[in-house]
Amino acid sequence: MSVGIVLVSHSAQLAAGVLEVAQQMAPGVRIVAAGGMEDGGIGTSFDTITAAVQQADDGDGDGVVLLYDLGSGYLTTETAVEFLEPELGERVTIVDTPFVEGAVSAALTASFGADRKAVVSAALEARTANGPGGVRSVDEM
Amino acid sequence: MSVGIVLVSHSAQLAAGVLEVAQQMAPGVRIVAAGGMEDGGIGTSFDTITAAVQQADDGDGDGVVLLYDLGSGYLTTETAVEFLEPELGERVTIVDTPFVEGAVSAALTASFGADRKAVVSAALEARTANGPGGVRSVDEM
Amino acid sequence: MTCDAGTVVAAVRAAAAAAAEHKTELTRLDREIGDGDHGENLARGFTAVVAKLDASAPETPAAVLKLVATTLISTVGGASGPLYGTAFLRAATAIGDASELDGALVVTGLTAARDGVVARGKAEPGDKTMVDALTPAVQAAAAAADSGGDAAAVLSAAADAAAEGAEATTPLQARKGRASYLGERSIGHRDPGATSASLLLRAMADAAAGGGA
Amino acid sequence: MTCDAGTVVAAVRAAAAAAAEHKTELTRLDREIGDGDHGENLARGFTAVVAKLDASAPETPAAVLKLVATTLISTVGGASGPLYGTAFLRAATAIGDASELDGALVVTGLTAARDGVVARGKAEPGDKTMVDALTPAVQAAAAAADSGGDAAAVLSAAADAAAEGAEATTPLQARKGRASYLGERSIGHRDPGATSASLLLRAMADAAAGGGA
Ligand SMILES: Nc1ncnc2c1ncn2[C@@H]1O[C@H](COP(=O)(O)OP(=O)(O)O)[C@@H](O)[C@H]1O
Ligand SMILES: Nc1ncnc2c1ncn2[C@@H]1O[C@H](COP(=O)(O)OP(=O)(O)O)[C@@H](O)[C@H]1O
Ligand SMILES: [Mg+2]
Ligand SMILES: [Mg+2]
Ligand SMILES: [Mg+2]
Ligand SMILES: [Mg+2]
Repeated sequence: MSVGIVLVSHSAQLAAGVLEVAQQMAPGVRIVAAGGMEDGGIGTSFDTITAAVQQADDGDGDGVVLLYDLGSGYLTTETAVEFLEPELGERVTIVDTPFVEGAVSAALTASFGADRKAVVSAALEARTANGPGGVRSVDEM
Repeated sequence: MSVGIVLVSHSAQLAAGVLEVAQQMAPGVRIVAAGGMEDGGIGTSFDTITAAVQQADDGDGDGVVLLYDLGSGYLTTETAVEFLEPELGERVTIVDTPFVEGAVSAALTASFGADRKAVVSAALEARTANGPGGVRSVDEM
Repeated sequence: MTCDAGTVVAAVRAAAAAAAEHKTELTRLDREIGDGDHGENLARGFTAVVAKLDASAPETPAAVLKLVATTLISTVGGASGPLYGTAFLRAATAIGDASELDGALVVTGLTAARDGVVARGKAEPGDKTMVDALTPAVQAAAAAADSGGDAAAVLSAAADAAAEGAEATTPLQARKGRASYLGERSIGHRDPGATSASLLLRAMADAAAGGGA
Repeated sequence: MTCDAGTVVAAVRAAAAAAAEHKTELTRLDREIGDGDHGENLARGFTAVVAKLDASAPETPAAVLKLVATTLISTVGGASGPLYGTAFLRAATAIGDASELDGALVVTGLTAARDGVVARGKAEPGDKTMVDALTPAVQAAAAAADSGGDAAAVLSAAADAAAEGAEATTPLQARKGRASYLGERSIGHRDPGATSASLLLRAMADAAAGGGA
């Protein structure tokens, strides 16, 4: 049906919150939160990420885009992706982009039925909170 | 003591999660979450933001840096800042930067006792999740 | 026919009724190009406004508008909260302590309201926002006042123009607000905020014409 | 003195004891230039490893290392989990189905482990990471094997070099991992991961020398 999205975070609350905000704008998309360790502590979980990718994959070959919140989350994410069945692993892309902003863009783009490349591209273009204001350089302070 | 940080989000969970992650790296900093509406729903709350800024301000004149998660949150944030006592309002800066990444950088920088300008500058420089990997352009897919 | 504080209260109550009545429609529009909460946001805000009006009796038109402003800012929860809140607040400031509004003062208030929305949200006409309802509303209001219209007539002209402006947002591409995340996909959908602006103006105009019950 | 699966199990149990013993120290180091969890992370991981070893008896050195790898990857929760996990996994693959490790095979395993950490984390020597302990360890191990050292001697040489390498991270500026967020402020603090790498190697070397009880 559409590209799935996995939100890898060090915090269960953070992942759940981003899911909540992104899902509101893209109700039909499979977004799965993979936040925190299994005991609820702060950290990333290989098993949680693995299960999340399997859940986000629609089985139709559209694949899954993973976003992570902080550099050290990438290591667990990449490891989890490497351990997936190759057939699933090869339709998964991990993106280095701002977490919240990338997630909202990715989810919206996925909701239009875009392919994985377009979803990744949208995630990569999301760069700031993007309000009608807020300083963008210290000279504006 | 140090610059305070307010995390304005449409989701209470999202703000609390970012606080959790940023606080872990910067335990001494006054970080206050202002997420969701007062009834717990998704949205931003003028009153919650106002209270958060007052709480984040240390009273020593170091001021407060506000980050918001999505453009529409800026509008409520700016309005709340305009309604503050001018004496407090003038030592507050709203920054347009990626929410999670900016928050971690801002919190860390504030933990070193940096001034508000340096904290804003650090927040603005935080641009991606910054892992040792993750695609940075669709050509890498 | 006078437009005193009581009339303004009646107009605001009518606006609240309109927000409640059109809640589902506004949310449906926002679901197409936003996050699907605009109807709920406004209904929540105006329910709170009515509760405040039930509990107090502001003595001037400006005091009524100020109460509306602060209540919407505190309760709406979406972009439209600070936007409408700023609109009502600027209108209140602009009309000063007048005890009655004539056509010219309504124009003054509406102009300040629109300018407040622009100052807050930085949208220009054509960006597919409530500004696209409010800007023609201000122009039509000014024309109606110039030809001697009273407060109700000016509001009515504003409401008509706002309805056309809202309608005309359909083919536009959004450049501000959440709908702008959709890029070209925002084309072909009517803007929820422009629509609510026209509905609120229509309700207030009708109430003002009714004499402020 | 042989280094069979039993010896490797003993070495891993010793590493687990070292992780528990140095938990507070490692966390303290990580609090200076990270998020203050490295000791807890490793202790959690190695506690799970010991539980797995209590419940099963892997038959080859590689099988032991593989069990350590998958357990650390699943339980550590921080960057060091996939890094150490990848290290143990690559070492297991590199030593193949050998039933005993001689000095040369230990070098093979250590080299693969270090290469795995580099492949995973993209850190170079001097980036103030565990690579700064592992790279000198590999070099010293190779030298010890060249001069005829057995498994225990090779591991001991590796541990000594790792300790020096960890010590030498203090003046470096971090360029990978969380400490890199600190920029110049990471200078003057010893890297937690380099420190844990040296402590784990020391514990394993001592256990291997003891003959694998
Ligand atoms: N920057 C802006 N300037 C003017 N109007 C805006 C702006 N951003 C959003 N709007 C208006 O607000 C409406 C959406 O309101 P609402 O759904 O209540 O808020 P949110 O987008 O936060 O959920 C849009 O349809 C648009 O008319
Ligand atoms: N990209 C990397 N390459 C090599 N080692 C790294 C890398 N990132 C982190 N490390 C090592 O991991 C250690 C931190 O581990 P730990 O505290 O368990 O993880 P986290 O930083 O996720 O909390 C660092 O001290 C460093 O030695
Ligand atoms: Mg909305
Ligand atoms: Mg909303
Ligand atoms: Mg750590
Ligand atoms: Mg950690």
